[in-house]
Amino acid sequence: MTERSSHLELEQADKTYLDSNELIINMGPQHPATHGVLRVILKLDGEKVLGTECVIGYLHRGVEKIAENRTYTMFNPYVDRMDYVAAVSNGLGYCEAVEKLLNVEAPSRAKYIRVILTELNRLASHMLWLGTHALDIGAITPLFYTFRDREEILKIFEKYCGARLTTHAFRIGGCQYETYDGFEEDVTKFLKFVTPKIDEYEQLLTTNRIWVERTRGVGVISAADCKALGVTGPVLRASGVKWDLRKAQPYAAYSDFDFEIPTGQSGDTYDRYLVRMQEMRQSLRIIEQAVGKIPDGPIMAKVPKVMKPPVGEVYHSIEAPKGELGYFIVSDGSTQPYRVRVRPPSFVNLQALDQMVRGQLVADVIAVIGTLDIVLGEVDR
Amino acid sequence: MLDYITSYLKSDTTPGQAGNFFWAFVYILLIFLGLSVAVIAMNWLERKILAHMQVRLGPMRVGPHGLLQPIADALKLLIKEDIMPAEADPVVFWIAPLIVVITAFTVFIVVPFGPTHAVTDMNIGVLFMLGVSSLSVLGIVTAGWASNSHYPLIGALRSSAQMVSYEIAMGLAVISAVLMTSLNTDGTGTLSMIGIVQAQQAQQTWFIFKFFPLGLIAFFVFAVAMVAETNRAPFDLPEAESELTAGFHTEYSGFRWSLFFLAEYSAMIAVSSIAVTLWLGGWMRPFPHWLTGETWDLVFSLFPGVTFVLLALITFYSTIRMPKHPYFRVQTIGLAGFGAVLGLIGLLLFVPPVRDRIQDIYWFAVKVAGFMYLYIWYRGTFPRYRFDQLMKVGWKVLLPIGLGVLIVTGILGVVLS
Amino acid sequence: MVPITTLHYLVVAAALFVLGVIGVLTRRNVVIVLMSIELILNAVNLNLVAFSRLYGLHGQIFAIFVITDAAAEAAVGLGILIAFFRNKETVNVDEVDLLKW
Amino acid sequence: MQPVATTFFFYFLSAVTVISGIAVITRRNPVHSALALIVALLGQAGLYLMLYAPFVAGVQIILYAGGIMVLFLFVIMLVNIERAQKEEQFNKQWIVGIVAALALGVLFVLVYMKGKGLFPQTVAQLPEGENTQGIAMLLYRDYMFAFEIASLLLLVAIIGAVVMAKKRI
Repeated sequence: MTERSSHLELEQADKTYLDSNELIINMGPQHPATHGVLRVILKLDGEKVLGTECVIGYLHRGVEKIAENRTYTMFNPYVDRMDYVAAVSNGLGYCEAVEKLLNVEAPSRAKYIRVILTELNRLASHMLWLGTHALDIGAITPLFYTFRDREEILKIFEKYCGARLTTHAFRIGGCQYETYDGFEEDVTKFLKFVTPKIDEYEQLLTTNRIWVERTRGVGVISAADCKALGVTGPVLRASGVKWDLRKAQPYAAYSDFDFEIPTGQSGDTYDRYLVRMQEMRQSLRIIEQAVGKIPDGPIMAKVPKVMKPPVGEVYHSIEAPKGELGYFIVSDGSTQPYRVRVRPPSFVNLQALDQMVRGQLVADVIAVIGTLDIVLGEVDR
Repeated sequence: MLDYITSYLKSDTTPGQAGNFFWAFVYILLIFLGLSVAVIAMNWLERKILAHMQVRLGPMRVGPHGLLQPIADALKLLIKEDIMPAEADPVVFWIAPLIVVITAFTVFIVVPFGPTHAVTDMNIGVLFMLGVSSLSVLGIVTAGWASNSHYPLIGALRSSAQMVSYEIAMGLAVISAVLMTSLNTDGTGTLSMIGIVQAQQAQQTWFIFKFFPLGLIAFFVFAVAMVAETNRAPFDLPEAESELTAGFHTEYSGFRWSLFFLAEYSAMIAVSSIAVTLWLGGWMRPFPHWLTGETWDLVFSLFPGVTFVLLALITFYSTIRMPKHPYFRVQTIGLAGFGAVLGLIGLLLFVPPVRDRIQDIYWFAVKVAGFMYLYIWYRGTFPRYRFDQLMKVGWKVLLPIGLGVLIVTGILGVVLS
Repeated sequence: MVPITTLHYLVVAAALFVLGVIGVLTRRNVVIVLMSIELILNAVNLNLVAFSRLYGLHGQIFAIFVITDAAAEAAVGLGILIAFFRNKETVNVDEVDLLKW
Repeated sequence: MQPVATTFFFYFLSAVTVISGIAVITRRNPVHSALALIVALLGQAGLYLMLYAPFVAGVQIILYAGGIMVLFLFVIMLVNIERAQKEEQFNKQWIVGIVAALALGVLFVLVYMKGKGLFPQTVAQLPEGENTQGIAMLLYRDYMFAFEIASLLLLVAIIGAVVMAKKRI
């Protein structure tokens, strides 16, 4: 990893720009392209990046500590505040982890609803990523297109559970709410609506010369490096590793559906873009199948009112839009967890930043931060 | 005195050449006012067009359809506190925006809006335009330096490097157009802006179609270089918001910042005017040699009036569509009044003497407006180039193409004459 | 008023030349010395162009060549300045007292 | 385009040029010097215009003010100036220098006074409208060889500047 470029070095940042080879620049925490309050200390030689150091923690809220003072049920809404653009996925991971601890299984109708909502959420998250990533690279229009379409997803969420962003959609043991009347029609209509829109995004960007030049060969990371750094999600898949927890360790109802894992070869920003675009199409496929064969039945399993899981520990991970989202929960038999540890994909993926931008240019740092798709709420927790 | 004033109207040269100061000053004032109005209108149009490209409405609150928004913005900028960084160099910080604005406006004294509608015509017209517009680099560099801060300095160095390198490609494209002027019957070329348009008139073609596709390629080189030259998307690196916050004018605010804004837009209009003059036949109406005769002359001379009447009709249509709520009454009346003004201007433009005088200016403005739309369209479509790619495009793509076109044009010129 | 003759221009040129010479002889900062040299070259140019008014266009051609030379001189001079500054951390002419470093 | 109000503009432009020239050699901050030099160059371009030399004026603006001075500003910004500003600005022989330069100036004036009669009193007929064409004819016919040499000189200058300024090639 990078040698510490300490604050001291920042102080004595060169008085002459020509003579010293290194220029240290502070990007963030208030910078339009760092997606929140990430602070990156860049060591530059002209425009070339010699090294980076991420300073995180500006959004730290102690989510893991809060868990130790809440009951299992009470902690459920908190997880939505980690990755707030993919709140549903966070809730799914937590609920399933606790269910595993309690040895309960959600009924299959609940599982289907979970899949539909989670995949919709994946779409919303990828849309947000695409818009902001394109904006960082200078294309302003995709942002408005994706926000227009993401709005439709949020409307479905709102109709389902009343909230748009931090949905708290699932409960331990299933779902709180039955689907509203016309849920299936809404989702089917949305699928019809959004398919041409994704083509539209691709039309704007995929073959755009400037876009290709800005992204191809930028922020390359090899499969081996990805594995060494623990990078998961689309970033890993773009490097050519066919690893998706939905296939590898199927959870919820994912084993019932037929979908593919898109992978890239070169592991550059352009491949990551393509992989995510493909993933959006695959999500549409999953939703289409799920809506088609959503079973009838209860939506809530038998769960005790006061949850006292047996003493033990559990690690459960799901494929969140950004990568592997894991929950490690230790129970001491009381109503409150003894310890909750979250493995957030953004945090782990952010590690790869330094490796990806070394030797590249400043403008590429922006592109790479965008392509890593980090959410600072999740990085800092 | 009256003779002095009317003598110019009867002459067939520009006031500068006729030595008529009164009209020279009138033209300078008109250009200054016209440019300011154009910049304000451009501001509104850019926001509206870009908004509609991006499925949103753009400004809607201040005035009907946000028509008064640019004025409100200008007012806000004027009364904002004038902040100067403590460590800045006060004199240079003060001068920099002035340099940029003065160069952007000075360029217009040789722009020919018509065979007689220019402040003056210089023997070195094109050279003068390129030279003066290249001076704005100085303003940008000094602005970045005077702010005494890292980001503006990097932004300034970037943009000056960019402008200096694209000036070369631009110059080469311009030279090939100037070479084309020498293919007249008398065999002498010219650098004068009016002379260039007259050469196109004499050769009965716009230079964009000359030696097809040579003229087109030269025009393409110029069109790309001019976008880079004005620091607009996709070459807007100096102002790359996501990288350098706002580039060289990061530390500027209020009135000084609005000067940069004004300069950027008038520079856009200036380079578009060069492009129109050099390649798109300047003030010539479309098909001046195909569709000849009195009837066609009449038809084309009706265009300005028709345009304004159409605009007035669109305005009236939006007036009808305004919400019927007392809250919107003032806005509706205002919009109707605006439409009426446009309509009256349109009717005025049908009056024969006005019609004939306004012709050239109208066609010139329409062509420039086309370029302005292109600028907005680029901004809505393209991502931003990276700095090294930008330099690559300038030096490795545009420069060789420009040189090639220049050489081939020269050879063809010699062979054909 | 006296009509403006060539002599007037020559006097202005002489003034600029003298200013340039003063700059070269007295300033320590290399950049300003280089700028003073530009001033001298410009004074010469003004002379050439003023005489071209009397003798025909040849003077203007010379002026153009002088400008070309000035560009070359500025490029090389500033290149030397940068190399010098990188090694000695100073821009003062009177500290350029080594032939090799 | 006839020069108008010749007397006024001559004195105005000369004053601008000379005052900026003085500013060039007296400013402490090189950026101020450079800006003053730009003003001097532009004033001189105006003088060229009055001398019926529009092409040289254009070249002066585009090359000197727009090109060379940008290079100067670039370099000034690259080399550290803060320390240089606090140091002594004039070298030890400044009195000698000024005296020598002023002596040169006096010499000039004396020569002009003596030699005034040698200049032709009539002005050569230079049609302003064909200035550029005339220069082109001369440059590419009579001075062709010199022109090529100049291009070679520029090439050498480019290479030299790159070699010297680049840290590692």
